[in-house]
Amino acid sequence: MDSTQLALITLLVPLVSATVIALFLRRAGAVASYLSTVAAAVVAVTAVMLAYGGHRFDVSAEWFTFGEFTLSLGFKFDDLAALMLTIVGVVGFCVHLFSLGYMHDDQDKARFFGGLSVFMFSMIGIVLADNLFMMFIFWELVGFSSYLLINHYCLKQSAADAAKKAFIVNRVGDFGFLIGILMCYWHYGTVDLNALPDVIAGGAMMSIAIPLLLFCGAMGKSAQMPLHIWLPDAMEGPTPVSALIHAATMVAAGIYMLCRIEVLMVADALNVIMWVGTITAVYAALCAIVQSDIKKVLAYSTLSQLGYMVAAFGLGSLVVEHDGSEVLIAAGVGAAMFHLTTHAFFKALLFLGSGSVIHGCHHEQNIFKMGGLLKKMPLTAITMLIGVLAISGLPFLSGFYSKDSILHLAQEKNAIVFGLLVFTAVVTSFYMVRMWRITFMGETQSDAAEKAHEGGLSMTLPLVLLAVLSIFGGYTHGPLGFLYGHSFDGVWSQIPHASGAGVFIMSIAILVVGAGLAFALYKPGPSDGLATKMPAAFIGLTALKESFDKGYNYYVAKVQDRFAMLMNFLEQILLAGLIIRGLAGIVGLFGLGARALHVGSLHAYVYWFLLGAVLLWGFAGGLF
Amino acid sequence: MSVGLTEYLTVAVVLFVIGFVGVLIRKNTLVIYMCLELMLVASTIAFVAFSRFNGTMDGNVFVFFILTVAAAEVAVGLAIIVALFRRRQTVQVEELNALKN
Amino acid sequence: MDLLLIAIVSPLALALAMVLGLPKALTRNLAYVGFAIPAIISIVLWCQYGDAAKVSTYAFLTTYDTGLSKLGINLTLGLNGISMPLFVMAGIVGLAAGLYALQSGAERLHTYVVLLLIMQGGLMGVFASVDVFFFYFFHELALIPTFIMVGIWGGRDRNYAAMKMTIYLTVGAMLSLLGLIAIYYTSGAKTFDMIALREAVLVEGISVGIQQNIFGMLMFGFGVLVSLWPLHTWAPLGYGAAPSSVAMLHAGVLKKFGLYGLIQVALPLLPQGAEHWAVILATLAVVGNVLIVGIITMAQRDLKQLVGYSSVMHMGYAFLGVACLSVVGVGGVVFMMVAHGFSAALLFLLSTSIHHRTQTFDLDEMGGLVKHAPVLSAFFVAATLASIGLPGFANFWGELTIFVAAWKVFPTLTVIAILGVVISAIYGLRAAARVFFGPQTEAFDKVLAEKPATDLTWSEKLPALLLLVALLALGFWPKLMTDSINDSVTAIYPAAEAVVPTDVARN
Amino acid sequence: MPTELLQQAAADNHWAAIAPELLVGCLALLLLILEIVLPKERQEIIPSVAIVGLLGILGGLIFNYHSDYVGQTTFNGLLHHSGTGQFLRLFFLMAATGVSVLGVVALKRQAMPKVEFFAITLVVTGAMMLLGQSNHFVMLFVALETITVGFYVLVSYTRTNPLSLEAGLKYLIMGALSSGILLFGIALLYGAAGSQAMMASTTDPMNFEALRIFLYANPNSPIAAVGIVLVLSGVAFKVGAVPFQIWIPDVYQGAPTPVSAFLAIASKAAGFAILLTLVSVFDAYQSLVVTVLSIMAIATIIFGNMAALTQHNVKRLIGLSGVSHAGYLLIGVIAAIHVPFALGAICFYLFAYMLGSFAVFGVMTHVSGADDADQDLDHYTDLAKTHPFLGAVLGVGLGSLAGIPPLAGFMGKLLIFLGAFEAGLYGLLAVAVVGVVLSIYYYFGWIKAAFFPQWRPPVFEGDDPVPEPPRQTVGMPAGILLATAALASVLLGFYQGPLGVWLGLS
Amino acid sequence: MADILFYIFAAMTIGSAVAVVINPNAVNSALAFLVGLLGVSGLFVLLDSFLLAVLMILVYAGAVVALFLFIIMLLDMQGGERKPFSRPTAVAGFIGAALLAVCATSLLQGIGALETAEAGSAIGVGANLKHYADQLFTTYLLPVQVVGFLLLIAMLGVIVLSKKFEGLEDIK
Repeated sequence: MDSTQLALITLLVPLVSATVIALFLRRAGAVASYLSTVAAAVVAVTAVMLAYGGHRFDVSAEWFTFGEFTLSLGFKFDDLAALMLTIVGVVGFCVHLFSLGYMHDDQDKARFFGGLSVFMFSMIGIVLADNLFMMFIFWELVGFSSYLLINHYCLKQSAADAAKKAFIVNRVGDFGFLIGILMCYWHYGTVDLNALPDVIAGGAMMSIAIPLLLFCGAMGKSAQMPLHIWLPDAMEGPTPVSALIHAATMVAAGIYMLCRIEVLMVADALNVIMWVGTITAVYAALCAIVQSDIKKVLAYSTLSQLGYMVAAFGLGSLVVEHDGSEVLIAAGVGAAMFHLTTHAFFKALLFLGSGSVIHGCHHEQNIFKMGGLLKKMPLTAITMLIGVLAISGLPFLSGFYSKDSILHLAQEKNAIVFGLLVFTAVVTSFYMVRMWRITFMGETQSDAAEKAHEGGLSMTLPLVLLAVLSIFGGYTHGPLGFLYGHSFDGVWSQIPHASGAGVFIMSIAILVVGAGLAFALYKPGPSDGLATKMPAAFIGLTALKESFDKGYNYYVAKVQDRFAMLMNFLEQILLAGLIIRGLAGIVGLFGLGARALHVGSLHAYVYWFLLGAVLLWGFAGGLF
Repeated sequence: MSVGLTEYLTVAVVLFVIGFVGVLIRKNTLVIYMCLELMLVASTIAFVAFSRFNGTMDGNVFVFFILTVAAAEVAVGLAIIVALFRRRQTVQVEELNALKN
Repeated sequence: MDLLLIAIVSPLALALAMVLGLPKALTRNLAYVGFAIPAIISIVLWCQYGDAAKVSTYAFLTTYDTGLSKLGINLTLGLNGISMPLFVMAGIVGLAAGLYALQSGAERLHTYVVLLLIMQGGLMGVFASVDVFFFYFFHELALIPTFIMVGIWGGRDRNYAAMKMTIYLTVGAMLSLLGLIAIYYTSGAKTFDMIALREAVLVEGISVGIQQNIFGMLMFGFGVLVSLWPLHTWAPLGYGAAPSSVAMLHAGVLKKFGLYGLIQVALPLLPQGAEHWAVILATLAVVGNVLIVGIITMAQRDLKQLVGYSSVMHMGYAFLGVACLSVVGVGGVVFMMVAHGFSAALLFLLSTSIHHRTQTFDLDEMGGLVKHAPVLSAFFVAATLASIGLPGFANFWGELTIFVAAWKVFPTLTVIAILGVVISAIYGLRAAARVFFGPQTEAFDKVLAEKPATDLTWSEKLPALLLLVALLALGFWPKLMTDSINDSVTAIYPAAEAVVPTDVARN
Repeated sequence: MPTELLQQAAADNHWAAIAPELLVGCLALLLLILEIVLPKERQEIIPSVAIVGLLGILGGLIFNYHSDYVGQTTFNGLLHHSGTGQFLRLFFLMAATGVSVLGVVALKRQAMPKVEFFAITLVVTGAMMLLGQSNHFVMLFVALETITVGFYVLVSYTRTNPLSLEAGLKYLIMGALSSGILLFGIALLYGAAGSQAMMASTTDPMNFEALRIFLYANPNSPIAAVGIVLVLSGVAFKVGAVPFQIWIPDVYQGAPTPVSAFLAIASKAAGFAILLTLVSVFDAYQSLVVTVLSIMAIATIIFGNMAALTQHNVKRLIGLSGVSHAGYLLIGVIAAIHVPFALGAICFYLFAYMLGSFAVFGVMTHVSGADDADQDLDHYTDLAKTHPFLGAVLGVGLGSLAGIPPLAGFMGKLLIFLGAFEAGLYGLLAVAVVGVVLSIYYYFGWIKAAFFPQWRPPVFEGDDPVPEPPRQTVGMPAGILLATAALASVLLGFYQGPLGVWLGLS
Repeated sequence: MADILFYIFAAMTIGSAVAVVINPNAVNSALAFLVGLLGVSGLFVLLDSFLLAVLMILVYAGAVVALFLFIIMLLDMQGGERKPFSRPTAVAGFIGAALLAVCATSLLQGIGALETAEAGSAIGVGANLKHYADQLFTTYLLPVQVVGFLLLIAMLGVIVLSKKFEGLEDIK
């Protein structure tokens, strides 16, 4: 079996699984869950085989043709795709495994696992896509699967609303994305990712609009300001979904896509992207501080980290010294992808950990009603601690390396951004430690927490696996780089590496300041420490968080809906009413008039004859 | 100036117009009917005059037919008027307007 | 045996037989046959189309003299790459509508089925006619039952709706008839035969000024039929009132007549006329149909009206594609017509199924139906997503192709049109959420207390499945139809200029 | 008088050529004889004799359709037998058959003398057949007056009903007035054509052939022009063209329904028969005739449709719709001047119009109650439900009249439109289209009344339920008539076949 | 002489026609009509159509006017109308008359073109009774037959409209 067929299998196995579940296994939830998990396992295995098999290829097939427009589908499998595919495969499998336990008692299990399979299919499609049209197709499809999965608890109004919001906001992003693709098609004559570099190298005019419009797509999917509003709401979905889609893979697709089209970037566009990313990173981190829902904390954290990646990408390429000569590397791509990788591991870990907690506490999500879970759920607590430390950048854990490469890049390119990112890092460790401490330390705060217990093997195993990955995921080369081998050197070689002890010190300083503040401000208990100790800051941050939601709600309820009502009113009154009915009325009036001429009197009728006779006679006689 | 075609036709046309006006203004159905007959008579004058001055016989024969037809028409018409009078006790047109609109 | 003729005549003959007094007990079984024969034939012809011998793009050509041959009117049947997909679509949607009607338990089902069969016969005729006259003729044949059925079995406002629909569509039909007659004469061919007309126009051509006039007439005539803004107000009202099978057949299939006419008749015969009107057409379509109607759709509170408005909105894309005057645009439109036929029919079908369960079309009184009817909700969500252009469903390819074609000619309008994609997502998903998700409303509780809601029955599921499978099949494998469409469109539009940028790489 | 002259004249009197007319006349006499001969209780068969006789004559005429006299002029130039004339003969015979069948149904409800109705109908039919072939003003006038006098009687036939008599009176006055105008016009033409002062004067000025030649020689005579328009006015009264249409709704409403049908179908067709003949005679004054007819056509279409829009009495409604049909036919007449096939189109239109009208009038005859003049749209409520057959026939008939495909009426309109387009009458076409759209409103309103479930006030206890409108059951002959009309309307829409060939369209 | 007679007869005809129109009493109108018909007969005599002149008196004066008078008597309205026509009718009638007069005048102006010089001298064709017979029994044989039928249906009509039938008169 050659690699292309293997890639095809990777792509289609989840689709087959989803189809079978949808058609036959609607009521057989257990079978469906196993089928889906097996499919995920197959994907993981084939993904790893493909990635580590060392074979890289491009294939393409014409899908349909209208005149001069041909749409083709194909695979572009390079190191970047291989890396992404591996992450999707592995994390996906972990989440499937975890879900077996987490969703065990759910009635609509079949729908859930079917949705997961659809998601795997779509996500792999994005990863393997060799042109922008194909990417757009799967881009929409992941949006759909995300909708499906957020909507899982669809009888809850909030879940239904969240799903709808997620899809629509994504569509807003896709609006720009599609326009960008069309512009690209007509501007460069192709949207093929393999052909684009040649066209550009051939001296095609560069355009700032195209990359920015394409970035719109990334803004939607990767939830960058101001399209980030859907992601926190998306936490209405089951926790494994949050782990897989809204933390590790789908939201990262925006970053992946940007890396794919790096060749189209121009400096001004990169600048915009960098600032969007930076602002998102800072804003989301601040919002995370005041969250009491464990998943919301993680959601804002995800937003913040995605901002990090986007900012990293926006920082652009860098000249580095390599083996004594100066070379230009796509440092933005490298740093962003590196952080994407490590983030996928530790954020998936954190979400699954929180899922474990929620599952243990019978779907209690408020951290102030937990507490003391360290004793009840030690494995979860420890694996989560690893995740917290990784995200906070504890040296030698994966997050440390990836975050440092970004900070290093920022330091080199833009001081203000650097400052903001450092500040974000401090805040990150602050709220992560806060969350962990309140959840796991101290006394239990509710009955639910009292009865908490560790989940089964299917839930703990993924935690451990992801914890291991979170620890070792940062070693891209060197003795501890066994995780990656040399399979992804095409990406890893672009990572900017800082040298010297400065980074070390900075990292530890960040961690210490953040964690220290958290320890100082919060004690495990039923209420938010910040709210009592620094109410002004708390209120300010809450307002900051809510401002966007309020704006969004205001827009929907007061602007969009009212405008729609107005247009409807105008159509009913003006078009259908005044113009059409008015016209009909006038005709009807004439009709009544014509009818009224039949007065019934012979004399009146004779006058008609007179009129006719005189007119005709006069006309014929040449009187007029 | 001797009397010629023009004079006869003048009589015919004037008779025609008077008949028409009578139909226009009279209310009594019977009189209206007489006025209609006047119009027919006007045509006969024209026919006979043309026949005489053009030397073609057809006009005269046509009048023959007109007379016959007129007689038949009058018979039927008067029958209708009588029948109507029996039902409605009137022959005034302004009262015979049950059919309208 | 001429399968095309059989496909047209068999439903009509059955309808006639029923009118003339076939035993009513047989009605149901015979009706199944009446709806199935066209569908089967259409699929058989689809399979044979690729290998069939073609005369100037038309396969399966046959001509019958009906008594007016001196005037150039003959019943000529045949299929080309443009009509074949629509013919197949008409067959399948017709079958679905028929199946749905037979299970609907409508009052006076006998008459209902007879009228529906007549409609079906007309529909098959519309797309199988090579003769422009009969193309028009069959359209009207199918239209008449529509009016009557809206009036008899319609819902709210049916009297007004039926009347308004009738007047509007007659205006459109008369305008287009005049346009067609004008072509008949000005082409110099004095025939309604499409092939002869094309040849005549190639030789002689119609003078530019006349072309412009005729195209204008056809554009507005057909525009009324396809609900071009601002001539669309009959559509939501009519569909809102129409019984499900009628709405399925009309919105799904019959409405495509106008677009089909523009593509098959107006554009090839009146290219310069089309050029003259293209900008106006595109502007009306995008600003009017897509944007304004799209926004209005968001304000709808009645499910069926909403579906009706959304159908109007999507016609905007089709018009935009036509206005591109290119092979790409027209190809996209043909594909989209097929796709929209399936998806619109499916939506109307499902809305009625929802109504059976909720006893209302008012979105504010629904909610939480998914608990009682998960399969129905799955179908509805799928249909909604199809209609808003999610990849994997056929509609997406059509819309995408139209956008690609339109960008080159009208970039600004295309941006607005793409904005419509967002708008349609907003109202589509909002409707789905209102009906199925969230907690149950009190009004719905009351309805449930009287009549518990069940999930889709098999007799409802079958037609829905038929349509959904078609949507998905074309969504995953567009080549099923694109090749034949492309061949014919390319052949009919020889003037399609080389619009490709110079350095097209592999794409 | 030399006997040779008599013999020569007699030789030209080709009686065989008018055998159908003679037979129709004899049939009328036979009916009267039967009335005298037969005992009272056996007299019921008389209408059947009329119908069977008419069908026999019809069959005979069809059998001898292509006789050798077609294309010849007989009776010393009084008659000219043309293909169109043959068609019209068939047309009038069919119309008479239909009217007789409806007459049986309608008269059953009235305590009226039965036989005279059929006798008069037959004589009128014979006159119409002659009128369609007349080639001479004397013939035209006599035939026309026979028709008119016959209609005076028929319209006021139900003399127990004052409305019928009033309609008769109105028709009488209007008809006599129009006869007067027509006659005066004929006199002027006669005088002008016979005057030796004019170029190419003729010794036979009432003969159409001679008149045509004369008019060609004198294309600018004001006298002839006035004569022409006055004659046209008289004809316009017959076809019901504006401004001579005003009598129509009143008379249609008051007349017994079969008579209204006869007026609408045959009398109108007779008017068009004369018009077609005269338009070719007046060829030299084409610009005048075309202008007059065009203005009439526009006014007729608009007025007919407008006035019908808000009408509720179906007899008035169908009358006004008939006015608009006259307008479309006028367009055809104008087109026929230049476009040969338009003649066929007019014939086809008339035929389709007859089928549609019989379907509608037939249903009206069955739905009408004791008061024939009071037939309202409301009487049609639920017709399709309670009498599906009548409902279906009504639907087809109205659809055909409205010109909706696939019915014959549409083909008629289409052919007329094609002719008009070929003749370049774009303005008239536009008006016609507007008219068609307007007409949809009231035709559809009627269908709506018959087919759509209507809101009804709830019946409370103690209230008398609203009485069901009286509807008759359909008898055999009427059923056959209705079914034939409806089926033929449908069939002719799809397949014109032999009729198309016959009319030169294929 | 003939000219003077013409003017006398013309005046008689037109004068009595005006009387028919304006006389409020129907009986008087009928009588005036009778006088008018005599005038017309006179004109016919002047035009050499002796047969028609006789027929005019026989058929019209003798039959038609008599019938009119009978009916007027039968319907018992000798009293006449108090107001034969209302003011609006009179005004409208006047306008109508004026319009018709304008048309008629324009027509009469053209009549001169039809005048022939020699026409006045010869004896008219209508003078010879045999010509009528010739025409009616050769050329116009068919119309004569038709007129027969016309009279037949007129008779039938009068019967239908006037004869008493059993059970007919109770309805309404």
